[in-house]
Amino acid sequence: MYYAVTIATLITMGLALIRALLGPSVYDRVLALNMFGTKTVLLLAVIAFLSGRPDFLDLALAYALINFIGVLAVLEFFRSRVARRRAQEGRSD
Amino acid sequence: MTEIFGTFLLSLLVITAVAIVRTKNLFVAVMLMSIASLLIAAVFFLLDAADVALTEAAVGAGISTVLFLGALALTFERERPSATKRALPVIVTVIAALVVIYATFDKPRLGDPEAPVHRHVAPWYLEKTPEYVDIPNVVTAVLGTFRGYDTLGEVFVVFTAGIGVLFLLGYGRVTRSADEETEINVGLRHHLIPRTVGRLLIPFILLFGLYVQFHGEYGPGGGFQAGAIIAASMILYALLEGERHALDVLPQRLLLGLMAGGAILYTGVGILGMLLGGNFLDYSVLSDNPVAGQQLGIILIEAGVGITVTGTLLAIFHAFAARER
Amino acid sequence: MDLFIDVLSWTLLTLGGLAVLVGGIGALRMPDLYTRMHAASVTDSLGAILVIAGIMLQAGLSLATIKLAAILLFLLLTSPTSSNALASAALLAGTKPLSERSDAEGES
Amino acid sequence: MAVFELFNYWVFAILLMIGFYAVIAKPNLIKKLIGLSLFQSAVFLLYISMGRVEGGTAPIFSDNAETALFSNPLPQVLILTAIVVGISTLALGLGIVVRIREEYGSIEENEIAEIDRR
Repeated sequence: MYYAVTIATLITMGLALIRALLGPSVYDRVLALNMFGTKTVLLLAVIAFLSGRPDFLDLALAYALINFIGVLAVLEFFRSRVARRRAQEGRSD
Repeated sequence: MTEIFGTFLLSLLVITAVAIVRTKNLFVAVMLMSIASLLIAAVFFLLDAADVALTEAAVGAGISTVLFLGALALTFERERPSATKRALPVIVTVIAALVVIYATFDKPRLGDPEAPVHRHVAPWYLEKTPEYVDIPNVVTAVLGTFRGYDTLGEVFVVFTAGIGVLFLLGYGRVTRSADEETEINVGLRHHLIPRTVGRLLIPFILLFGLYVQFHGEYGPGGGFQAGAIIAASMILYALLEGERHALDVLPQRLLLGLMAGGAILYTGVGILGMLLGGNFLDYSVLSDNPVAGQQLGIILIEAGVGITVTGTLLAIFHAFAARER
Repeated sequence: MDLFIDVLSWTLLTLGGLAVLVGGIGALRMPDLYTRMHAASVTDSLGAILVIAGIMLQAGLSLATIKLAAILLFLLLTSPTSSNALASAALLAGTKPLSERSDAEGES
Repeated sequence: MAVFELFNYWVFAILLMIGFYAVIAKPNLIKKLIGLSLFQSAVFLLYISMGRVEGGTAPIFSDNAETALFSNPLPQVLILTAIVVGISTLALGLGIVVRIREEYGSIEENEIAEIDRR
């Protein structure tokens, strides 16, 4: 049964990757990245049990925490880009 | 069955890599790099390398994305279309790829227990770790004591790279530009939901980093991973509250101290061994019981590694973030 | 009793796998960013809850269960937050939801 | 199962060459660094694949692990340190690119060469 979940997760990772490749906007790609990250957490958790070493759940925990930073960094990148553009327009006025 | 999973993940990895090279938008390339890092970490996990997967998790998903985005903010987001000829590079790469693939046919098959790699020192490490060091994680044992001199070299490489970035991007001007708060460097302070959740998570990430640091002898973990995770938590703080507040918590001067301090701690443990009558980086003499001495030595040098990695990664992050375009 | 827990956890795992898959297909097939986000959140929250609850029943009372609970908690905190942040960033940048667009300019 | 016996090594070769292509063929300096990262990942993959032992498990002793067979710890140690060293050197490379952008106003190799020629 772990196999069924693993296969479903892997297929979903493939679908998310297709979404990341297709785009069309950058936001779609960030969405796909976020989805991909959650799927990796699930995959690692399931595989830790599948291989009989549940003490390796630390890895899934690390991803659950670290992924968030990547997405927030992207958001901050967008925000500061808008702010910088606004500051430049203000200077030229 | 796990082989099939690995094959599928590796195929996705190849597709991602092709897309990374083909896209003209560098921002998209960075997003796809992040996906590639997730994929390769899952593959490492399937290949029984839990420690490596944890390192890739700590570094690839968070810090590498943050650094690339920092560099993109200071340069350009799009590649210029170029008129240069593509034929020659393609021919060279295809020929080289075929040569490398041809060479792989001489390799022992994947997972062969009789392969030459497994017959040299590895069985010795696995056999002697319980006797000499008596900690469950053989990777940490090899990293800390059997190959401790090598690890010392790596720590100094990390330290040197950090110094190099500070030389290139400036250490002095950081404080000046961060002094005044502009609309650009306030971070996500006006985004209520990410800020609240992020502030809630920071202590947990820090705690998890410390757990990885001090649980590295018993499970996957150690100084390198913990340093990256702790640095990631402080980077999250900087993203949420802006540069200036993060520098108030950990000023640049302190980060420089951490960078040097960890490396000095590592070397100091080595020299202490010499003073107590052993060789350089021989921890057995640190305590009356040689095994306890080894364990104490590993804890100390892992702490040194963690401190240097945290300091270096944070100093690099601030060097990029504080530079004005 | 063991059989009951086994059956329950297998059911949860199957449903979780199904939710993950459905969300994945939705994220690929939906017409615009916001509807895709809606589909993706099915995998992120419902799928994660079902799968991790299923594994938790298998693990029984151990350190692993506590770690799984922590993973679930962090996933449920972070993934809606990132979705919210992403949606607000997209909206600020001028991506309009499908329902607010006129039919003439609506893309396929 | 003949496909799986060498598949990892083929992926290593392909990934290595994709990274190499980005380094030699793309004029954009950040793209070159991205290619270098891919190249690096390919090498990591090679080492970890070589360290695998069939039916083994990660080299961490535990009560849960039934098998006495463990994968090779040595490649894992080398790659673990190499990942962190890799990110530091990547940062150094990005720092140089940022400085080039400030001096030349461009990060395209051919444009920089042209400015130098003037």
